[in-house]
Amino acid sequence: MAGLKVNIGELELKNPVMTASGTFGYGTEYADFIDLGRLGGIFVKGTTLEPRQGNDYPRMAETSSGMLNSVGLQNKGVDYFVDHLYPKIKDYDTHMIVNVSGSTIEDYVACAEKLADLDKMPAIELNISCPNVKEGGMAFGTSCQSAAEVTREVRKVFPKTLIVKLSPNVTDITEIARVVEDEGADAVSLVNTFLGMAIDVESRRPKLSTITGGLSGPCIKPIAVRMVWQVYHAVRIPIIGMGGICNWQDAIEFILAGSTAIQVGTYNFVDPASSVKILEGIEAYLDRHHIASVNELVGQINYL
Amino acid sequence: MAGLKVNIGELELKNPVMTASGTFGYGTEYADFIDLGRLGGIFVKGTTLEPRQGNDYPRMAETSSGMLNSVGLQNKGVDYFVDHLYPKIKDYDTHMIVNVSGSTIEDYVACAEKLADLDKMPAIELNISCPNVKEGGMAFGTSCQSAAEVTREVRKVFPKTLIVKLSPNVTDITEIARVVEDEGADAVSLVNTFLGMAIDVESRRPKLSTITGGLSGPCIKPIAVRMVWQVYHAVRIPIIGMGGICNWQDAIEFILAGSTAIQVGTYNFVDPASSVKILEGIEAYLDRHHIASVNELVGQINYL
Amino acid sequence: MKVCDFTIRSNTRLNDRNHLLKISPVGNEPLPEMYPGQFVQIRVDNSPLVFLRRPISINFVDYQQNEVWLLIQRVGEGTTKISALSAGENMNLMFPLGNSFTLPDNKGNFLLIGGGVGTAPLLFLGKKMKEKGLKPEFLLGGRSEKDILQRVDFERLGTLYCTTEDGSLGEKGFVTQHPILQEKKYDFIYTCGPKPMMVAVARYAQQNGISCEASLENLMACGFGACLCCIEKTIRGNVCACTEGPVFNIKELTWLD
Amino acid sequence: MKVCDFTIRSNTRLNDRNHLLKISPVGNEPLPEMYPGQFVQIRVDNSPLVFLRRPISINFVDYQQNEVWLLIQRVGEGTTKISALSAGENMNLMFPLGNSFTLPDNKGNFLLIGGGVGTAPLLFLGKKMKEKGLKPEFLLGGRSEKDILQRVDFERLGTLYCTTEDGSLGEKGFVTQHPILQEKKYDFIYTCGPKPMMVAVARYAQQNGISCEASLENLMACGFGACLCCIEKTIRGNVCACTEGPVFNIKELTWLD
Ligand SMILES: Cc1cc2nc3c(=O)[nH]c(=O)nc-3n(C[C@H](O)[C@H](O)[C@H](O)COP(=O)(O)OP(=O)(O)OC[C@H]3O[C@@H](n4cnc5c(N)ncnc54)[C@H](O)[C@@H]3O)c2cc1C
Ligand SMILES: Cc1cc2nc3c(=O)[nH]c(=O)nc-3n(C[C@H](O)[C@H](O)[C@H](O)COP(=O)(O)OP(=O)(O)OC[C@H]3O[C@@H](n4cnc5c(N)ncnc54)[C@H](O)[C@@H]3O)c2cc1C
Ligand SMILES: Cc1cc2nc3c(=O)[nH]c(=O)nc-3n(C[C@H](O)[C@H](O)[C@H](O)COP(=O)(O)O)c2cc1C
Ligand SMILES: Cc1cc2nc3c(=O)[nH]c(=O)nc-3n(C[C@H](O)[C@H](O)[C@H](O)COP(=O)(O)O)c2cc1C
Ligand code: FES
Ligand code: FES
Repeated sequence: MAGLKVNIGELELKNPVMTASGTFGYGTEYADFIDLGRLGGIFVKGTTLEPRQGNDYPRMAETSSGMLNSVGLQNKGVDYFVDHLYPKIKDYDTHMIVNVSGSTIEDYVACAEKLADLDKMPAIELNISCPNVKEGGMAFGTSCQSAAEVTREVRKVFPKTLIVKLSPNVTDITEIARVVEDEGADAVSLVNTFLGMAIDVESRRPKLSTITGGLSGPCIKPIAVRMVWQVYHAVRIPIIGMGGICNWQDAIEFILAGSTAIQVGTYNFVDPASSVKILEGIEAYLDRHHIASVNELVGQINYL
Repeated sequence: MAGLKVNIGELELKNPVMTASGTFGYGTEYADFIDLGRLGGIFVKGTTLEPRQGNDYPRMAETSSGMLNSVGLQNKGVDYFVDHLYPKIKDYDTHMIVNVSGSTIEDYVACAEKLADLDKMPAIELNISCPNVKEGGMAFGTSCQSAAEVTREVRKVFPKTLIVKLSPNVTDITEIARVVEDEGADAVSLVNTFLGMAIDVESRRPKLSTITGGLSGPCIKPIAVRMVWQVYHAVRIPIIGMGGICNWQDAIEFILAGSTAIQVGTYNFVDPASSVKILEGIEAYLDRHHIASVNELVGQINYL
Repeated sequence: MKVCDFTIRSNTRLNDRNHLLKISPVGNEPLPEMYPGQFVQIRVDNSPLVFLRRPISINFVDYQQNEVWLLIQRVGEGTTKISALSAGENMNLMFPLGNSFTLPDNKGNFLLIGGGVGTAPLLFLGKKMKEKGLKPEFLLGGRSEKDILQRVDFERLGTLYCTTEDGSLGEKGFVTQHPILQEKKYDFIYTCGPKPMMVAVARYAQQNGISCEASLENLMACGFGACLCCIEKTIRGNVCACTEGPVFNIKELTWLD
Repeated sequence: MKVCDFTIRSNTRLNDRNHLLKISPVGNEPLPEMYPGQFVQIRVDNSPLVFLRRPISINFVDYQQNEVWLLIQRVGEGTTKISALSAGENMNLMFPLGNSFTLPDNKGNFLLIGGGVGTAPLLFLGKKMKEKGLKPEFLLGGRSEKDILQRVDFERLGTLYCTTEDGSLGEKGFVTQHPILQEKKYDFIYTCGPKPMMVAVARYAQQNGISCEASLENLMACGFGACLCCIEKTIRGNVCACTEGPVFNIKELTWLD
């Protein structure tokens, strides 16, 4: 049996298959469908300093091989998380990682500080790329300066594994990845959703209350794979790849492009057991190809 | 019957349905399937100053609801076009518009100059956004400065309708659209393909000889519609919208987002008669909704 | 909640755009307990246009035959594909999802008001009420006679009133115009159907001090509380229609504000 | 070239992964002239994984029955969907596409060498040669007996030699190892099959001064010269395999450089 352990900074994952923030609730939503302990990690819903009601309905629209969402970081705030959710999920036999979102640097920092104190919270994912909040949010992820600044400030208060989640809505994602690395991030995760839009042609209304929203699903996979590959050649820290992963083939594609670990997002909605199926598929692939450890596959495209 | 005429700069189109460069050859390839005279215009294959052999095989990979290509502007050069192709196509009862591509500003200018002399060539589309050429190409479309410069220089030598085709691989497409407008472009067309990548997991090889290539098809539509909508609110010149248009609903969506005309690209490969079907669908839609002219629909999203 | 394959036992075309599917688990293992108002999420295979599952109410559970009934109205690609499945073919279901209608403990006058395909969950609700010794009455509305679905089944469970827009069956007009609403005093109303209809029913109920539950059909991505796409604005803030609904007491909703 | 719907008249499973489809235009209007080596582009409906058409050789045209035969090998989603079509179902075709094999004017010794499903266009070619009074011979290779398809049909047209990798039919080994290639002097070889096989055949033909045409299976997006994705590097530069091919004289190709 091939080795599945991978490391993201100081954090050791039992395997590279994790689930993406905003698509997996707090894990509990999936407990009926899979054994959560089999996952390498679970990225819980984007959490902000203050509670947020999120955007108005409608918040979703189906598109060709994907969907748009404009949830807008609906969550009960970090204090509620710490007091009420963390106790329920901390003992799952996997890593629970909070996706930290915000509108100002102070918010990010305050939120990260509160999470740093939690024993069983080994890492956070800094979401500088959410397209669904009016102020800040994505803007942080689309300029080197603000990406650097927010990473630097959070780094000061968060000593554990710091993963920064990048926005794909940029001209050159390697630039952002590099400054984030320079500011001390332990890893980058990519991609968040692409800013998109859909209009109902009969009513002539936007399909989302917010007009634009985030595009996810298999439709974005080729762009996401390209970005992972570019970032792999630009930084030395590990990459957590995602964007349209539905099956083990997709996961292997992301690993070959340079991802040390991967996240399954939107496809969890279609098949809530897909993460575990992907894990099993990766194992079988490694065995079939006589690859001793998944680490040997990372970035190993055959260019001939 | 609703009015279908639209204007792109000085150029009057009999209707807003055109076909996208690189997907429609020189029109002749489609003569068996449709009456070319029904189209508002045909954008012929990207043409460069010198002949180009394009990239090596393989040049294409199918993806979820789309495809990657890395043709790399294979064409016989502008002189061959002027001497051998133009005479064959100039009398089609539609506008034939050349997509001008290049690696240096001098190339673009020289190519545009030669086309300016052709009687029946009312416009060119300046392709500053092709992701499949090593030098220049896309780089022009991803920075304001180079986009401005190439537009300015070509504007000097090309007095007829100048359409600049924008790259979607940018943080803020409105910025580029604005400088292009400022430099005197008569219209912008968007989007060109997204830079993407695919890897065969069994051979671990990139599916394209060039590793990365351009993503097109319905998968990109939500992002393309969003960009058209953003650009519509940023510039006053007309927009020619494209990206994944397969049917009349898609076309109306682009028009509502702010496109004065549209181009059908990749879907021509699946249904070579799709452009004419789309035209008929638009007509029926306008009649059904009692809209006197398609111009009344441009940008008319119902925000309520 | 679980995900499993079901076999279509029969697919009956009820009218030009409605189908009744009776389905059983592949392997026929016994169905779990399900409650009226709950729904399933159907995976739509073989379509380039459908990516997400489609939510469909549990129309009825026939424990004797080990069958779930689904009433499908063709409105787009997903429901068209589902309607086209033939006996013997399979489909993948996630179920049972959502909360359910409150089954009253005491006797009283109960009216179940449905419009269009929104009548679907009311059949199962009526059945459960009857089993409990209660006397459900039904008020169903549609465009014309052929749009009032499963009349025979409803009539077996209790008194059936109908309205049609063209007057081809029952009273002419909308459900809220039916004279019974003036003639009789109900204690509890359950409703499911197009939003404008439900709002009108809710208004009637509120004005008359009648308890009322409505089953919503918000757009859903996951169906089990993971995506937060299906939210309904309530007096408690935004809540998921797929887990805290689809059934809401109208007092919770902000429709009439 | 045109696009039209065809009805599946029959679908015969030839072995574990090959199917023979016989199809006729819906409405049965008479088939146009088609030439051996030409292909069709099939639209694959009902699949979220397939966006582009799939190129398939014309295996045979039965003008009497007004039927086109297609030999389909299941290798991925597209060919799986096509293989699963039943008699009576329709599929949408773009046809006829591409150039064709050169039909020789004079008598001589002709060998048609096919591997795997690459034998498909050779049946139609053999038929046309025979109609012209020429005597085609066939050399077909496969992994084992069951992979040599349509033997009876080929035998009806001319002498058939076979090789199988496991020796279960004909000579054991690859087509280029068949003794007939040493024993007999051919004037023209036509080949279609996996690229390594065609390269070996081309090398043999070149070394022995035999004219040789090969039919290529390059990846295609459009199939009619519009996309420039299917190019083959030739001594004239990059050319479209879908319009200037799929059949090339090996002298044009750069395979042996
Ligand atoms: C809890 C719940 C229970 C439901 N029960 C049933 C049922 O028993 N029988 C039944 O036929 N339908 C039911 N629906 C509605 C059904 O889910 C939608 O009609 C279906 O998802 C549409 O899919 P489609 O692919 O056919 O149409 P699409 O192509 O996705 O859409 C076609 C049109 O229908 C609209 N639409 C899509 N989904 C919804 C929705 N959820 N609500 C309102 N409009 C929508 C779209 O905006 C579009 O205008 C239920 C919905 C929910 C949320
Ligand atoms: C001119 C021409 C004639 C052909 N004639 C026939 C025929 O008569 N019968 C037949 O069964 N097949 C034929 N093919 C091959 C057939 O087109 C492919 O097998 C098919 O397109 C694969 O589609 P898929 O969706 O099943 O597989 P995919 O899922 O697209 O691919 C599965 C695997 O097959 C490979 N593949 C896909 N297309 C090709 C191709 N064109 N060449 C080589 N490898 C490919 C992929 O890289 C992948 O590894 C022909 C191809 C061409 C270009
Ligand atoms: C409904 C929904 C909600 C999301 N919420 C968040 C979030 O709160 N924080 C975040 O960083 N990403 C969020 N994402 C983005 C996903 O984590 C992921 O980056 C993206 O969907 C791409 O992966 P996928 O294509 O596999 O879904 C959300 C995505 C969806 C579909
Ligand atoms: C095979 C192929 C070749 C293309 N070649 C060109 C080109 O030469 N010049 C250009 O400006 N765009 C080219 N494009 C981009 C299209 O014109 C169009 O912008 C893009 O495909 C998005 O539209 P679609 O999704 O409808 O195809 C090409 C696209 C494809 C698929
Ligand atoms: S549909 Fe996903 S939370 Fe309700
Ligand atoms: S497949 Fe498009 S040019 Fe040959």
